[in-house]
Amino acid sequence: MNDVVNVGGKLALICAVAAIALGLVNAVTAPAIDKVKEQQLSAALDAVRGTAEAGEERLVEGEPIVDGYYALVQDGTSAGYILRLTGTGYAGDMEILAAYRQDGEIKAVALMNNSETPGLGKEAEKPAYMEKYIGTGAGHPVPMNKQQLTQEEADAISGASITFMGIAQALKAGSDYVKEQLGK
Amino acid sequence: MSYVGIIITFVFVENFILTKFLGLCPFIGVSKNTESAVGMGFAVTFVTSVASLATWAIQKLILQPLGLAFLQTITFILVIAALVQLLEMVIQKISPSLYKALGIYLPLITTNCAVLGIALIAVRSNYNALESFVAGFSAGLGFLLAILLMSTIRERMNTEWVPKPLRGVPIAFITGGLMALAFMAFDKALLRNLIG
Amino acid sequence: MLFMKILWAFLSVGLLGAIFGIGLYVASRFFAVKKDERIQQVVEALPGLNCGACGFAGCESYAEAIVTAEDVALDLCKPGGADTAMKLGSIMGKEVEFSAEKLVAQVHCRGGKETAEYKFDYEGIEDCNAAMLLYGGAKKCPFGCLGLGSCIKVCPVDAIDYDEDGLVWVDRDLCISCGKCVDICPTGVMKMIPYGADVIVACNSTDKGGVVRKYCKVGCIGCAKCTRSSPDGGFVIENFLAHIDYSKKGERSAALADCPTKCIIRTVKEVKIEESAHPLEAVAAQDSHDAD
Amino acid sequence: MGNFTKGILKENPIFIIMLGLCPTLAVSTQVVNAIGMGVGVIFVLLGSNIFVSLLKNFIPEKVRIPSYIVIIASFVTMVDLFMQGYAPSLSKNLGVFVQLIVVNCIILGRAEAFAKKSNVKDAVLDALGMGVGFTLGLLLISLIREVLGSGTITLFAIGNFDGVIRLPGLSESPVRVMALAPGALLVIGYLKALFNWTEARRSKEATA
Amino acid sequence: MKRLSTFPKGGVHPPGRKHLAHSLPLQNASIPSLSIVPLSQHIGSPAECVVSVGDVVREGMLIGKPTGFVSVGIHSPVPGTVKELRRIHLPNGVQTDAVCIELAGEFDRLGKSQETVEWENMSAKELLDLFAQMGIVGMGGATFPTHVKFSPPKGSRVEFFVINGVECEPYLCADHRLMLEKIREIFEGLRVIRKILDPEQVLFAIEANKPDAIEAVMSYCRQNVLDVKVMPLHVKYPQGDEKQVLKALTGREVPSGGLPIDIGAVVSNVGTVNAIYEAVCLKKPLIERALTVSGGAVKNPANLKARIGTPVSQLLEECGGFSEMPEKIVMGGPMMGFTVLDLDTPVTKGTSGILALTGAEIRSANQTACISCGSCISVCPLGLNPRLLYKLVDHLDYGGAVEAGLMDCKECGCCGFVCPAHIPLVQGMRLGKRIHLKNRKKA
Amino acid sequence: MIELERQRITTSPQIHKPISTAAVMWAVSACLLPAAVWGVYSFGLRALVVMLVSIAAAVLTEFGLGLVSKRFTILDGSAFLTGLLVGFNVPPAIPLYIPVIASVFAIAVVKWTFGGLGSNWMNPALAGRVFVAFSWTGPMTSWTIPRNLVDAVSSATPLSAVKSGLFTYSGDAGGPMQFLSEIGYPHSAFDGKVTDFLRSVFEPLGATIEPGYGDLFFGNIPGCIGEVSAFLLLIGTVYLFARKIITWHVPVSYLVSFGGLVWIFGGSRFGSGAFSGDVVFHLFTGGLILGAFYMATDMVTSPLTRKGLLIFGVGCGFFTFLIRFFGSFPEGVSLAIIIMNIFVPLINKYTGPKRFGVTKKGEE
Ligand SMILES: Cc1cc2nc3c(=O)[nH]c(=O)nc-3n(C[C@H](O)[C@H](O)[C@H](O)COP(=O)(O)O)c2cc1C
Ligand SMILES: Cc1cc2nc3c(=O)[nH]c(=O)nc-3n(C[C@H](O)[C@H](O)[C@H](O)COP(=O)(O)O)c2cc1C
Ligand SMILES: Cc1cc2nc3c(=O)[nH]c(=O)nc-3n(C[C@H](O)[C@H](O)[C@H](O)COP(=O)(O)O)c2cc1C
Ligand SMILES: Cc1cc2nc3c(=O)[nH]c(=O)nc-3n(C[C@H](O)[C@H](O)[C@H](O)CO)c2cc1C
Ligand code: SF4
Ligand code: SF4
Ligand code: SF4
Ligand code: SF4
Ligand code: FES
Repeated sequence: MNDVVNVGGKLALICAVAAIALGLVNAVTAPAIDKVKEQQLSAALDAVRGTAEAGEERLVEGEPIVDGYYALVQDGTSAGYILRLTGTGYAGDMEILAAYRQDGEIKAVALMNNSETPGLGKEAEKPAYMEKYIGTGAGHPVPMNKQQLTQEEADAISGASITFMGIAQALKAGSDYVKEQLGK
Repeated sequence: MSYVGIIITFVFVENFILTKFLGLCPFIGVSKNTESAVGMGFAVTFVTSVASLATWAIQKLILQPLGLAFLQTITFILVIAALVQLLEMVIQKISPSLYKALGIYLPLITTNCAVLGIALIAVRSNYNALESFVAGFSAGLGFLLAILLMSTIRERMNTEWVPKPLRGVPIAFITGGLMALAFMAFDKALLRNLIG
Repeated sequence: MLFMKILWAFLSVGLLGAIFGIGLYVASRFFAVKKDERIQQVVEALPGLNCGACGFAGCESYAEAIVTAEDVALDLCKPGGADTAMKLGSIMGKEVEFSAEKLVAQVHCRGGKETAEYKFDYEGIEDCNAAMLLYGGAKKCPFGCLGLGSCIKVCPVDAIDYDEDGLVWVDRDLCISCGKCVDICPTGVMKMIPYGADVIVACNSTDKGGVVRKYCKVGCIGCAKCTRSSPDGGFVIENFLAHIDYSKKGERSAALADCPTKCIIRTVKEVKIEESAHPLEAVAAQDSHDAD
Repeated sequence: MGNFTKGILKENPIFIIMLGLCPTLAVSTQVVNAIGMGVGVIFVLLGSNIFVSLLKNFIPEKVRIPSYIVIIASFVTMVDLFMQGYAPSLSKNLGVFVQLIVVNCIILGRAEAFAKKSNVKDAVLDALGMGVGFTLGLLLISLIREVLGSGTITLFAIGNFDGVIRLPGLSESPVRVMALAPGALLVIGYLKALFNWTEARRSKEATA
Repeated sequence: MKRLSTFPKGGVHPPGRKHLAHSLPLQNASIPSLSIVPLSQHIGSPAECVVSVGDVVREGMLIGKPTGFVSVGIHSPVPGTVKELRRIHLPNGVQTDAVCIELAGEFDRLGKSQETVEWENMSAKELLDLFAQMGIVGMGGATFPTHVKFSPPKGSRVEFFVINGVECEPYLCADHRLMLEKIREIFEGLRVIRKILDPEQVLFAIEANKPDAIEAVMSYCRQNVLDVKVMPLHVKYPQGDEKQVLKALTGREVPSGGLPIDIGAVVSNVGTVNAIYEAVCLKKPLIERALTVSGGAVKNPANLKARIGTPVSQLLEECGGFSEMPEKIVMGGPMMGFTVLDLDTPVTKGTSGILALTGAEIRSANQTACISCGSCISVCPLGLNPRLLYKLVDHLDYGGAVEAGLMDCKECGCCGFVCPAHIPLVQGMRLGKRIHLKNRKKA
Repeated sequence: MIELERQRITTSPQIHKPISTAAVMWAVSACLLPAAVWGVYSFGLRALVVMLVSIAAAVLTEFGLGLVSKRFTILDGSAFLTGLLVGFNVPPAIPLYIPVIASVFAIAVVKWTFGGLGSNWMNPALAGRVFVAFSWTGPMTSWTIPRNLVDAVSSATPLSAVKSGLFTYSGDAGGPMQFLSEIGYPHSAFDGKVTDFLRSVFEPLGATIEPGYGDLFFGNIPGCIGEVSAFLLLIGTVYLFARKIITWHVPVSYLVSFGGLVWIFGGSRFGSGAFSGDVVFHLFTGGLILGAFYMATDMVTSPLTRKGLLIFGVGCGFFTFLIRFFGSFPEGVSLAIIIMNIFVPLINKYTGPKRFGVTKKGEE
């Protein structure tokens, strides 16, 4: 019996001490971690919201691509939406934030979390990459395949057209969502 | 994701050895001959299956309700270590022949990245209990596949005159590298196209 | 809030720890299986070369035999030598005597492309035993080294290689005395000598001197000059071939110098000395070199 | 001192003992990851070696492994939490491999092979040596992989410098596979062969 | 036409080149002035020399007496004096003492008419003893003492006795000639064998490339109303091997490591049967044999009856020497035979041919590493993996090779013949077997 | 007296089949020649330069490594063949450093690391190709318009045009050839004649023939230098079969299993249900013919026995189908073959020959 207590108790003791220590460390780091998360989100929103203000996030249920949206307000009037989208890239899902005008035209896009290949799909993280989508969605269709791009643009995505098509598909779905669900 | 999807993911697309780099120490260490490689593969499969189920329970029943996510690492590894040790003792007692086949590998598995790795990945992917189990099982299968193929190739290398400095571990790594090159065919996009 | 969290952490992990601790303890009592710890100790004490010189399948099986069987000698590991035998003795609690000097292998032949005669050009597997299948090898001398390197292949520690003359030579410092090369050598030209041996008679031919002269320039012709030049060197002629009894510790450099076919050579490769007028001087220089 | 230096070359955990391979290969895509991982491992090694050697008489034999693992896991969690809070991008790059330091074979290996038999001072030296050896090995591998596979050398961002040194030419069209899974295995395979070769030459020369 | 049977798996079709000699009748080769008679010409323990230098010997006199059961006597092929005892290396690797006999004196048999001996009232045991006395061994190549082979273990039953007239080796025609010219003797020998073994069925196997021999044997059987089944076989090397010929004839497989008797069969070469006739009916020991001298480099190929101990050089000379320089002198057939180093090498009881081959016939090329083409596997009649066996032997894993079937290898040479990498596979097999036997003896 | 100049002393057999490694390798190289000439004709001298550079890189690497290990092996032709096949497997406009790296990788890493000729377990040329294809995806998928399609604007290969085009396509083309016609994929003048001929033969039988098969079969399409002309590649195999250098097992099982899968499942992409895939299109596009007859048949990296070869071929067919139809790369042949290379030792282990006189029972 003594032995049981010796063995079990000692392991329990080590565990418990460890747990307390971790609890304390957690208490120190938890606020920092939360702050990091907030900062990341607001930085991302800043990147696409332009001069407008973003409201609270609303979650969207039952949509495969659109996960949530923020209403944009400029000078007191509604200036469109920022959508949180999930696209499928070469190496799994990609998180996309895109700002739309109320008529569904794309104003700004940013690629967030993704695991695309550096040098290929990851190039889409660069703001310049998204230029081909900007201004499409309402008057012009979102470019969906290479044939709809200029030769220069097509060369730039050579070897990474899956990423390109994945983003395009997500943006188009977002645009449609704005037009059909939010625009009214 | 469907169960088939999980299986394909962990056997091919995210093969623990060839794309995720989890469990390399036993992969290199125990792949010299087919027999022990297969033994190791089955042992790992067994442990990953049980461990991912057990850690799922810990996560859902203790850590999440109590808001103790930061204790994930410590509780998971504790469970795994205890599980493996228990398993070793039980097998040794109940089936000496199985112990003879698996026993020597079991202690190695405690510190096998694959086991903790699948537990953490299953939690991060928000799998339910059965999905966690299937994920653990298929991660083990992926390991088994990789180590079996590796061992047959290494057995073949035993009868070739591989340059001296490259013999043994280096050639195992390079073989693994070439296998990984071929396994790059199995990417996420393939998985998505295949199962929608 | 913070306090509650830490309390929960304390309680849950502590409890897990307690459960596993007790569980493992109980389990270990239930499922305990006895094992002899000494096997592992013996394995660790052995060099782990798995060379098989002990006569067992490998270090591990020797260890198991030592611990489980009563009458297995503790001094069978040749690579380990005296040190290992002592260690095993202390693990097993037995007295071990191990006195023999370390033996190393060496090729007793210097007949090569320039010095020896050949019957034909050998074509086939690079393996001395394979060459033996065809008229006992391509060399006219049936006792010499065939030079196809079976011993090189078999040596577990790469102690054997071709030297600068293209002849097979054992590096005595790398040799672990496992005897595998002696086993595999088809002509018996690879023999064990004491590590400290200063010279060897580098010939294995028991043919009469006249016959030897016909097929090899550096063969032993059994002229017995060595026995006269270095009477305390332990030289013995047997079947027209000189042997050295290494238990005699007398000087042997005179024999080395006098051997008419120069088949007595040093076991440590000589530093190449510039062409000197008298071969004897070269030898003397070498001797003084050895001394310091 | 020998306890420190042995880990760097003679018993380098990566190239000689061949342990802790998973993180070595997984995070060696960028130099900065290697440094981060290395620091994390050194911290955990230090902590676990100290505590194991301190508690060597306290811990019962039957629960030796679980106890060591709990100690190790605690330090790992600390590293993890601090990284998440104060080095978020590094934390993201390293992914699960921070948590997987727990099972990094080096750490339990050192606890078992060294710390449990040694005093605190030796344990610290051993931990530092092994940790530094691990980090150097990791650095070497990641340097090769990043230069070949991305044409860059990624360090820390300071001020205006974004932390990335780009090699002209190579960074435009790198040998991308070297940054991917096969590259990791090939690089460590050839490095190990190089080690074997130099080792063999050294021992040949030593006896000659 | 009915499809001729053959063994199903493996085998090769080397260029036959039998036309060089198959229509040439057997001739007596000239008697050598110096006969070199090795004491070990058979499998088993060598004979013990019973003469010494200077002794005068008569034709057919015993000069080496059998030592043990698996051994046979050696006889002087010529009358003469013993000049010396010499240590010689036979091409097949055997080192043995040989008795050198200088021709002198008078022949007891040569040129004299032979009377036939009554043997019907001899018992099987007496006949077998006679075989050993007369030095009868298998003439199909293995030179295994026939009296041993004909003493099947108790309880086994001889269902088939097979006369092996396959002669599948290229170039060789000696058996072919025997079947044409000595048919009566062969069937007389068969009567002796029937008395010893009492087989249920006698099969006569001949490959289809010897239609005249098939015809001759068939018509002889028909005329004499003999209960012998003549079986023409589809041509494929190595059909003459007893395992393959039995598979082709009966469909049964001699088990690995087993003997023909395990499936109720005994196989003998036609030459052996002829030798049995001569030994039993003419009381003539085995002192000469039929062989073929052929090859692209031989001026006048021939089928000869040569005395044991005749040097190779003399036979080549008798055939007119070389029309061009040969690359190899081969003793035996080209698939299993051995190259000759010394032209003094004598004919032995197992010598079925002497070939002088040109480079164009040999077709050698540089050896490279194995390219895993699998040809060797598909031609090995014994279902072995020669490539694997060779590699294991090359890596000194003799145990592994034996486990993979090394000891089954008949050294038929099919694998070496087809290997595009020109790897000396057969040498590897022989090396492996030799080392394995050495290791086993030691253990 | 008989005199001899020099006797050769060897073990049996004393004669040999007239075949050697070098003869095999050079014969395969020679059989590839027509396709190489076509590549140069179709894509210009640049294609010749690419092939010469890859061959030179491969042979020099072989020579260098041969020096290190004291073996002189370049005359056995295997390095030449590997280099040639690397050149065959890259686009004509490739920057030259890429085929050089592919060849060096093939010879140094895939072949000599394991001990040189015969010791490698993965197809060197294909591994080299895949290595560079994954590293320089862009240049490895940038095609040159062939000579006979001068007026074409797009330079996509038929396979990649179909694959990327289908991504957003919602019509009902009925099959890949119709789809290509719909998006205006160009045809050569020669193809018109072939189509007319085919129509005259098959239309009376009730079949409709799309234009373009002639270009596919004879090689008027963009693609890798050596892979485009299925016709000339097949011509070369006649000799290989006649000399028994390759056997039917791998190509047939490969093509049949792949064709079968295409036939069964290939139509669903076009909404035409099972058993309607366009087998002909898939057989003659991409590197399938080159792969099935010249690369999957590499003896070193394929199984040893007939049974093994059949399994290997079926595996190649399966993976080619999987990657072509579901993977992210338009082409699947090279990856499929090197994936199956991994399985070869396993296949060999379980498809050894049946030993004579050994029964299952006796074996234990
Ligand atoms: C190592 C590797 C990484 C890849 N990464 C990406 C990627 O990040 N994004 C992508 O769209 N495709 C990626 N691909 C997929 C291929 O490049 C794919 O064939 C290509 O996108 C289609 O060809 P195209 O863009 O020339 O039409 C990758 C392929 C490989 C081999
Ligand atoms: C050691 C040994 C023992 C043999 N014992 C017998 C035997 O008992 N009965 C028998 O019929 N043949 C026996 N043989 C003969 C073989 O069956 C076979 O005829 C001989 O090896 C020659 O066959 P080959 O010319 O096909 O190689 C024996 C052969 C050897 C080598
Ligand atoms: C590869 C091979 C080929 C053989 N070819 C023949 C042959 O053509 N004719 C023959 O009589 N024996 C041949 N033999 C020998 C037979 O196996 C068998 O030993 C012989 O027929 C037995 O008769 P014997 O003991 O009278 O020689 C061959 C053996 C081997 C291994
Ligand atoms: C029929 C045949 C096909 C071959 N195919 C290839 C090939 O696809 N790739 C290659 O590198 N070598 C090939 N070779 C050459 C050679 O076998 C190859 O370089 C070896 O794999 C090198 O060990 C081939 C050889 C033959 C005989
Ligand atoms: S010593 Fe013996 S084994 Fe070594 S090369 Fe000489 S003959 Fe061969
Ligand atoms: S030289 Fe001979 S005895 Fe010495 S280690 Fe090598 S094989 Fe063993
Ligand atoms: S020599 Fe041996 S291995 Fe080769 S084919 Fe003949 S029986 Fe088979
Ligand atoms: S025939 Fe020669 S090259 Fe072909 S597999 Fe056999 S050993 Fe290798
Ligand atoms: S570090 Fe050893 S298994 Fe991952």
